[in-house]
Amino acid sequence: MRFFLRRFAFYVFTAWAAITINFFIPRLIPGDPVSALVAGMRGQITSDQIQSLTVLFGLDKHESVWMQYVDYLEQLSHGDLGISFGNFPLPVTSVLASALPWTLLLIGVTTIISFAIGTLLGIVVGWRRGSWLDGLLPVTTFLSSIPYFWLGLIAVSVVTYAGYFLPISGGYDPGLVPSWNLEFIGNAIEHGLLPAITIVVASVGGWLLSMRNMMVTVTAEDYVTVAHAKGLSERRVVMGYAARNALLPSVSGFGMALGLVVGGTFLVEYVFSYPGIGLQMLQAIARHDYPLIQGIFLVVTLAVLAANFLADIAYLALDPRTRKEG
Amino acid sequence: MTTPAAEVVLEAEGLTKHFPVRKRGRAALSREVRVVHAVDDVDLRLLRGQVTSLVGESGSGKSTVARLLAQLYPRTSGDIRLHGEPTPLATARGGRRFRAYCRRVQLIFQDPFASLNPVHNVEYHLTRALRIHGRAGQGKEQLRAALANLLDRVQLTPADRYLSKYPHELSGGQRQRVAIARALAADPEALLADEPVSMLDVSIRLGVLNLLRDLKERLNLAILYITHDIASARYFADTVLVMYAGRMVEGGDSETVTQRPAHPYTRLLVESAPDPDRLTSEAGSLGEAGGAGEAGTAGGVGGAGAPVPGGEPPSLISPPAGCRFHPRCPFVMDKCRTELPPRLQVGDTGEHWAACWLFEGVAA
Amino acid sequence: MTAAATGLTTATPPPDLTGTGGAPRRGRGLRRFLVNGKVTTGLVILLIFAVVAVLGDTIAPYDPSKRSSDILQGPGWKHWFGTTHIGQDIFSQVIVGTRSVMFVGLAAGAVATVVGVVIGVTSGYLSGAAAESLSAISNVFIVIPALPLIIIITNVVPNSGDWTIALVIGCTSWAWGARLLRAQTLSLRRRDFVEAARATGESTWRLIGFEILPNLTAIIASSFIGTVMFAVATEIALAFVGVSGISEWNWGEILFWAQGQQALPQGAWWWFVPAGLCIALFGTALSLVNFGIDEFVNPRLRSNARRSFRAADGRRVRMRVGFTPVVQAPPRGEDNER
Amino acid sequence: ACGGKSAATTKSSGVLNIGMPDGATLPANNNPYLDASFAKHLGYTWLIWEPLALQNEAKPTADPKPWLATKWDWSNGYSTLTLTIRDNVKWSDGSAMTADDVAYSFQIMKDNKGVNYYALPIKDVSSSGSTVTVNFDGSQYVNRTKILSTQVVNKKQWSAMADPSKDTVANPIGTGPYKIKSVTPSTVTLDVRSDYWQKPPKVGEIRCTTYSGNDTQLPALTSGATDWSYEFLANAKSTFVARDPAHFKLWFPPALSADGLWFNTTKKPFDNPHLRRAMSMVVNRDDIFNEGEAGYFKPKIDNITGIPTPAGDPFIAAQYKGKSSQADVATAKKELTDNGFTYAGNTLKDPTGKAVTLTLSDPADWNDYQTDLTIIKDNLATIGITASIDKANQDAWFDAVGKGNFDAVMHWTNGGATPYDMYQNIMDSAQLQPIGTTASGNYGRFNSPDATAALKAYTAATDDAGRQAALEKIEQIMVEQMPMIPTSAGNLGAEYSTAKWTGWPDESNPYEANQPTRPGMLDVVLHLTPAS
Amino acid sequence: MSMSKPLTMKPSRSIAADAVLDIRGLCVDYGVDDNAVRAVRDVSLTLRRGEVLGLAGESGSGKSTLAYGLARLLPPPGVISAGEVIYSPPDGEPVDVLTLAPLALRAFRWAETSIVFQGAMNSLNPVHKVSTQLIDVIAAHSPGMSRRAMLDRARELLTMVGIAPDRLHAYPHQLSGGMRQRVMIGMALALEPKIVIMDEPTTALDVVMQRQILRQIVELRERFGFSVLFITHDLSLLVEFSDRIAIMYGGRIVEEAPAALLYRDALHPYSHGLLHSFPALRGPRRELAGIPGSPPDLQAMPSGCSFHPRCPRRFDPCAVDIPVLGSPADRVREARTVACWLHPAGGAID
Ligand SMILES: Nc1ncnc2c1ncn2[C@@H]1O[C@H](COP(=O)(O)OP(=O)(O)OP(=O)(O)O)[C@@H](O)[C@H]1O
Ligand SMILES: Nc1ncnc2c1ncn2[C@@H]1O[C@H](COP(=O)(O)OP(=O)(O)OP(=O)(O)O)[C@@H](O)[C@H]1O
Ligand SMILES: [Mg+2]
Ligand SMILES: [Mg+2]
Repeated sequence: MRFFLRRFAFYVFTAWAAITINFFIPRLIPGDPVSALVAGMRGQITSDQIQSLTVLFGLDKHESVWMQYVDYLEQLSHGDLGISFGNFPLPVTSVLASALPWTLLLIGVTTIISFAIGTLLGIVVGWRRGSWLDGLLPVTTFLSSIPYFWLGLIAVSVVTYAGYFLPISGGYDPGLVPSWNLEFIGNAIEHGLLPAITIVVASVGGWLLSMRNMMVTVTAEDYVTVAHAKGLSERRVVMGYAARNALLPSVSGFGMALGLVVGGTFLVEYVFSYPGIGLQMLQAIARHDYPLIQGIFLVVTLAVLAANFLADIAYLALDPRTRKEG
Repeated sequence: MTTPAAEVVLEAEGLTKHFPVRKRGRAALSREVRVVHAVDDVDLRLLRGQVTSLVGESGSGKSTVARLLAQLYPRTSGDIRLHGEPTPLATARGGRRFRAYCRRVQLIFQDPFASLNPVHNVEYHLTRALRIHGRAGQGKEQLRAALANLLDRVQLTPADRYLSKYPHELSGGQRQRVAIARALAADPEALLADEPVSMLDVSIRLGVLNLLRDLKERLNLAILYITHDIASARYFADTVLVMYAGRMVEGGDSETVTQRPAHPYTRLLVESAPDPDRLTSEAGSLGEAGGAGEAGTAGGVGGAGAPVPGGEPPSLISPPAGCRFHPRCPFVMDKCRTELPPRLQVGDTGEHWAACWLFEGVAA
Repeated sequence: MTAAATGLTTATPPPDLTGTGGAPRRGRGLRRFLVNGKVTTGLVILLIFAVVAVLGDTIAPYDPSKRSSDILQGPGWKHWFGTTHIGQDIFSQVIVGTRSVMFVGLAAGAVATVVGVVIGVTSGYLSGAAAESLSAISNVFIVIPALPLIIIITNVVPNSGDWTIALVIGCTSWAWGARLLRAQTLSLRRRDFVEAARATGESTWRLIGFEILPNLTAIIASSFIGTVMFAVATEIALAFVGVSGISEWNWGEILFWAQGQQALPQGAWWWFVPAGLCIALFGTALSLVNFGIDEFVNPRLRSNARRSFRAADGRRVRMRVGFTPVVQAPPRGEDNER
Repeated sequence: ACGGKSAATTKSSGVLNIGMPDGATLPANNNPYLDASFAKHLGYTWLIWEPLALQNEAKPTADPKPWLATKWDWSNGYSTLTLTIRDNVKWSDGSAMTADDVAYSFQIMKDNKGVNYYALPIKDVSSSGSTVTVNFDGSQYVNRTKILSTQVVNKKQWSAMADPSKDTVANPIGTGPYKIKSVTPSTVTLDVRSDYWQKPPKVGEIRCTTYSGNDTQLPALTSGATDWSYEFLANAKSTFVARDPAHFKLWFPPALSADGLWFNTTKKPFDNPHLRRAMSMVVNRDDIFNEGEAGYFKPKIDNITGIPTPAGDPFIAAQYKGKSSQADVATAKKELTDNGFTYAGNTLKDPTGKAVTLTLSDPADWNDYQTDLTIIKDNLATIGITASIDKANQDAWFDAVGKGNFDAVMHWTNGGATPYDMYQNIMDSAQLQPIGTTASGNYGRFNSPDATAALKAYTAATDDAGRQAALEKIEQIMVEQMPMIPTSAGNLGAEYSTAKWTGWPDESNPYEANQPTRPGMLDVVLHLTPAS
Repeated sequence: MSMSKPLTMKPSRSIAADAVLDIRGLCVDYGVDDNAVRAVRDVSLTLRRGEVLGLAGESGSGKSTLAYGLARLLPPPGVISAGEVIYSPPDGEPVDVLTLAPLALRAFRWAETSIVFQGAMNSLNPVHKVSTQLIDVIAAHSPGMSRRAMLDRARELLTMVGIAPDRLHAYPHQLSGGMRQRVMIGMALALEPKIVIMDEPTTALDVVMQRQILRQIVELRERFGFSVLFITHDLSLLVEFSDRIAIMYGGRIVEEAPAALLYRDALHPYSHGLLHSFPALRGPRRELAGIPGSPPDLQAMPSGCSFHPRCPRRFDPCAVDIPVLGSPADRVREARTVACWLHPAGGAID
């Protein structure tokens, strides 16, 4: 229970910190969205227009930062993230709504898959320490050192070279209308395959290594020896005693590591032009679309927090020591 | 109690330490303050040239007493007097006053494997201690001499062989000697030894204990020897104090307390201690255990077939009212459940007391 | 048979029994660290990169920005890694680009380590509101997705040279280290040797600086290396997406040009493969060293002890948890080897 | 998005696929006034809201084609415009377009600064019968084309909007040949209207798709998923044209604007016109065109006046006709040494004896400009100038350019129907701001009363002769003082495929500029016929 | 009053007629190359039916290694390099535990030999309920049993070791140290094994709890008649608790004798020293001797008798030849063995 209260305070604090960072960072940006828009239109916009754009974006008002902060919080409390400059006049929320599901699916599915695969492999490699499986470790180290985006580039070029057997960009074929029909879902899955494989390949190594190390540590614990001494089957010893306990740090690290995973995934989206948050964010940054940057950053942070929360619950379920004593 | 002839070096009166408990769950919402009553109302005095032993089961507050005396914890209440001078509470926060205090009162830790920093060698440990207490002298030569002298006192000779060693290169006994040397570097008057041998191998324990005894005699130190091994208290100490659940329950001359324990808890402790002689001279052992009863009214209550006290030590967060031992005590009376027993004299030597209502009649 | 009681036991053991650990611990530890195959491999690779970083422009065959008439050529004798769309030598770019990568990595690692040590150790050693809030801040920094934050900040700062990038990365990525250090400090500060030093009369800053910090060396080193890895990856990612305006060459810059000039559809694989491989190699080398440190800290992870061996009868025997191997070797002569 | 497979599904006949690599994946926004809108990004705004008249931007001197206006007259020294409105035009909701709608289309700009894209100084608007009269503050000679390209919107629909600059116009009512059929986050599909006021186009359906970037747009082009696009392709010949030389084409006619190297003319020694002229003489525009602009994207500016040809041919003074800038190191050196510059070994020293160095800067991710700078750096080395390249942060760069905190940058100029826009942008001292204050033109702080007077004379002139005289004066200043070194023209081009549709404009038949987001695309679509 | 009585049941000695476990020449190494630590060297020991065999010796002398080695539970890099461990079930053929196939070994474990490990907190998996861990054992060895029956059995076991059955579903951290240790003891008896190995089962506990638990063990042994291999370095405890005591030093057994005999008259100087390192609680205050020096380094064993550098009574042969464990020629009539040149073997050199 205390664990929960502390965690809860932590969530609130982090959310507040994220909101505040979020508010201040764009305000320190030296440029402004109009010149950024001009940049985007290189040569196709005249100087006179800049003035009207400034008015259009409501940038001619001057308010104290504190007032802006209060306004911002007030807006947030209504779920209002403002209007996206870059997609004027759409509200940030609708931009997010169109991009978020893609990212959530991509990150969610790939993270779970790579966590599962990495952890399982880690269990096996850690348990069978000293066998030929140790040969996996250098390979894994190498794979996990490759930047996600570069692996993505390689994947794209391999697929290109091999004659486009998989779609290399986008979330679905242009012209398809997103809907819950088989054709669309199949198409979306097909498009998600390459980014997903990239992320899984690049991130599975990390999970594998950490799980393997935990396994090695846990295997030397007395209770594992006791489990052997009890004459339990190997399976029961590995899964019920060694892996079960080795999983705990992985689970608590899971939420934390998401912050890193998200960063890598953003670049993968960029490489594969995957219509998710990451791509939106890089574009928003190029256009100096503060409200959108803020919105994305906020949503991503909150999503990571939510994932942390889930990981906490999982941890709570897995580790009785954190529960309130009777 | 009669005033002992020897000089009192360190004296504690009404020493109390409550650790605040982190609130959890619903309790966090209430205003009630919960504390661990680790040490409650403890009186003790350390005499020059004498070993006072503090025994008691694990968690009874022995280490806390030691740390309070060393000013490593601020006390909740009570007084600590060094040569009759009270020490203000602020001493525990460090600073010059703390340094002056710890020059005179030094603590030796239970675990020599943990109390030396693995990254520093013996020379560093000892030099620091000398420097801090201004006993390093001027220049390299004097320092060398001081170090050699120190190591010599704890019988680690020749000094040069040990100075450059790291803790992991020393055996347990050697480490404990280094720890003792460090305490001696301050040239203290009182040495608080918190289970100094419990982590050592049986075959080397004795060496350390003998060393301490030797120091006591040569340097005329006042030593507080904390242990849970009542047999070693008998062997090593002049006076024995018994603690149970944060309170002193019995005290007196070491031979008396170990051979004729008065308080039911002390009796339990003595009974429980492994004793090879029990096998060979069963009758004698029983006779001695019964002998404890002579001292008071317990005689009628004791006897063979008395139930073995079971159960667990009480929670220190909400300790039992009255005598803290009453839930486990085979001789429990109604009074024990409600009223805290004061120190009551046992026997007629005047040195032996117990905090147990069983001795009320005798004392009165 | 009772021998005369020795009374006081002599503490001096027979000379031939002690003196085993002649070399001081550091020296022995370092040797053990270096003997580890992973560490050596990693260090050798790092050394090569370091040499390249230092010599950089002096060993590069061409000026990396210099145009030539060999436009978009594949690898060959003249240009080992081929050329770009304006005839720049990619090999030279990789060589010259090493310096910036190493610099940002090391500088960011140093910044993050210093911040992490300060915050981690203080929040671990002190108690109370200050420590709690420091630890809360580091938790916040862990949860907040780092790369997006860095991209945003890099956009904010007007002049993003190597120094700036290193500072930004360093200032945002200290949290993992701080967390580890805090946890370790929390356990260290209650250790007896710290209490003992306090009881000796050491001042607080000496306790932190001389008693606790030296015990954290391995963790500090490992978190430093971790941050360097992260910083390098981040710097390259920043250059790749074009948000950092790094004027000097670095590997990300090469990838940025390759991406911007559509090296992929043009089939110019040589444009992005070498830089990417260098990143991966550098990362691998750092990981290897880091494993070495991990194993150094946690002996259980040490794998250099042989885990399988050939028994006398020629069978391969693997050490297996729970089933201790039995090698009924021809009884080795009496075991009094020494 | 790109596989051969997807090409098969989208290659239905009767469909024209327009693709743009600008990355928006969004709920559609059809607002014709908003740059960020789908309609503008993908160009289909012109297929729904038609302009009053259509200027062939490939031939800026040609007369505009009447479109929704059949006739227009300028009076009052180009400050009053009288329009005659076509009368057989029907809105897509069936109602007829009236002069009222046209007048409203001006009124809305006057009333909403946000939608007044070109910041036109509209004084008042009135309509009667089929004529509309618009009064402006001052001569609008230089804005003629922009004013005539005003899109006509439905008064009923727009006057009901709370804020026209924020509406996404989900169901647009327009006069154009197409109406929206469906919208997905990446594709807008348009259907041809049967009741269009002209002969309905042959293209039955248009799909406008947004691609995330150049890398994804290219495969779409080569796989046939896109028929028409505007994107920068490095090495377009091998990556695009060579894939199907019979059908894959590109044509990039120049616009009347220039990209080039701007100097901070207040900084010594770059305030010295001789130095600037000498530098211009060594900049290799061919390399910039071939390597920086991949040999096609931004056409090379040959003429020393900086006016892009052939679009700007008619404007070039006789004395400069055919005079092209050629890399000429010897002449450049002579120009320098004749004017007080000296050499110490290979290093150029200015008249005060200081070595001439400069920093060239542009945002890091502007690939083509960065390449251009690399080339220029090389070129300048030939006359002993040491240049370094600063890959600036984009915002810092914009800030620095506006405030005049730079040595030299690659930057563009404004463009228009005449070279006036371009020159005015470079030299008008009415735009002059002190260093440190953000300027919205004349970033180089070029202060020439002569040039300013000539620019004024051009707008004030009442006849072509007067204008020509003023323009020639400006050209002369440009050639002699080189306040900026023009290297490339703005472009109006596109990549396209003739596999399914023919009838595209090209060099041999430049009836329109062919960029799919420019007004001319409307005319292009009407010209397209299925390939047999 | 008597709060305690002697822990040993005298009659048990007569039951112990034949061997239930016979360790012969067991050698255990840590590591396989030249750096290997030889932790157990050529140990032979017999555990008789129903007896308590105490194993004492200082830290690092190889007591735990011996105990785990005979059950093949040593973690890597432990290797059994020689010897046999013959288990003789009451009804059936003796088997060598070291040659059992994994499946047979699993079946043998816990059903025939169970182990109570050094620290109970570490022996119980912190994330599983006590019930799960108890049931695991039962289920592994009697797969057919119903869950309800297993739970009943688990409850019965807890009651047997003096824990209220309602703590069945508690997690280890919710129990006190003593309770956890009892849970382990209960678990060790779950399958009514013939042998229980106890490796310092009470060192972490205070004396009162220690006595309670030992008493419990004694009672249970009376009920079930299993044999105990009891490991500790507390000799005074062993003397009181066990029938026979073996003393280990430097990986070897240096002396083995009935408990009382050893206490009264230890032959090996090391045993003697050990016995005289404990202050006695009762009886006259005697001077304690202690043992000088420090334990040997297993990787650099002294030549000859490994105790000789510390031995107050060493003489010439000690540094040269390793004394062999055998019944001493000067005490042929006592059932004891010793490895010391002061008491060269008589009949046992055979
Ligand atoms: N820092 C602390 N915070 C809270 N409670 C504490 C703290 N230190 C000790 N306690 C509690 O105070 C009581 C007494 O502890 P103490 O360490 O003094 O016992 P001890 O007699 O020395 O035991 P042992 O023999 O195991 O060393 C215990 O219940 C312990 O849990
Ligand atoms: N994994 C290992 N690798 C190398 N040596 C080991 C290992 N485990 C134990 N040893 C060594 O084997 C020797 C015997 O260890 P063991 O644990 O059997 O001693 P013990 O008598 O049980 O000691 P304690 O009383 O401390 O439990 C020790 O010297 C120890 O250093
Ligand atoms: Mg203690
Ligand atoms: Mg052991």
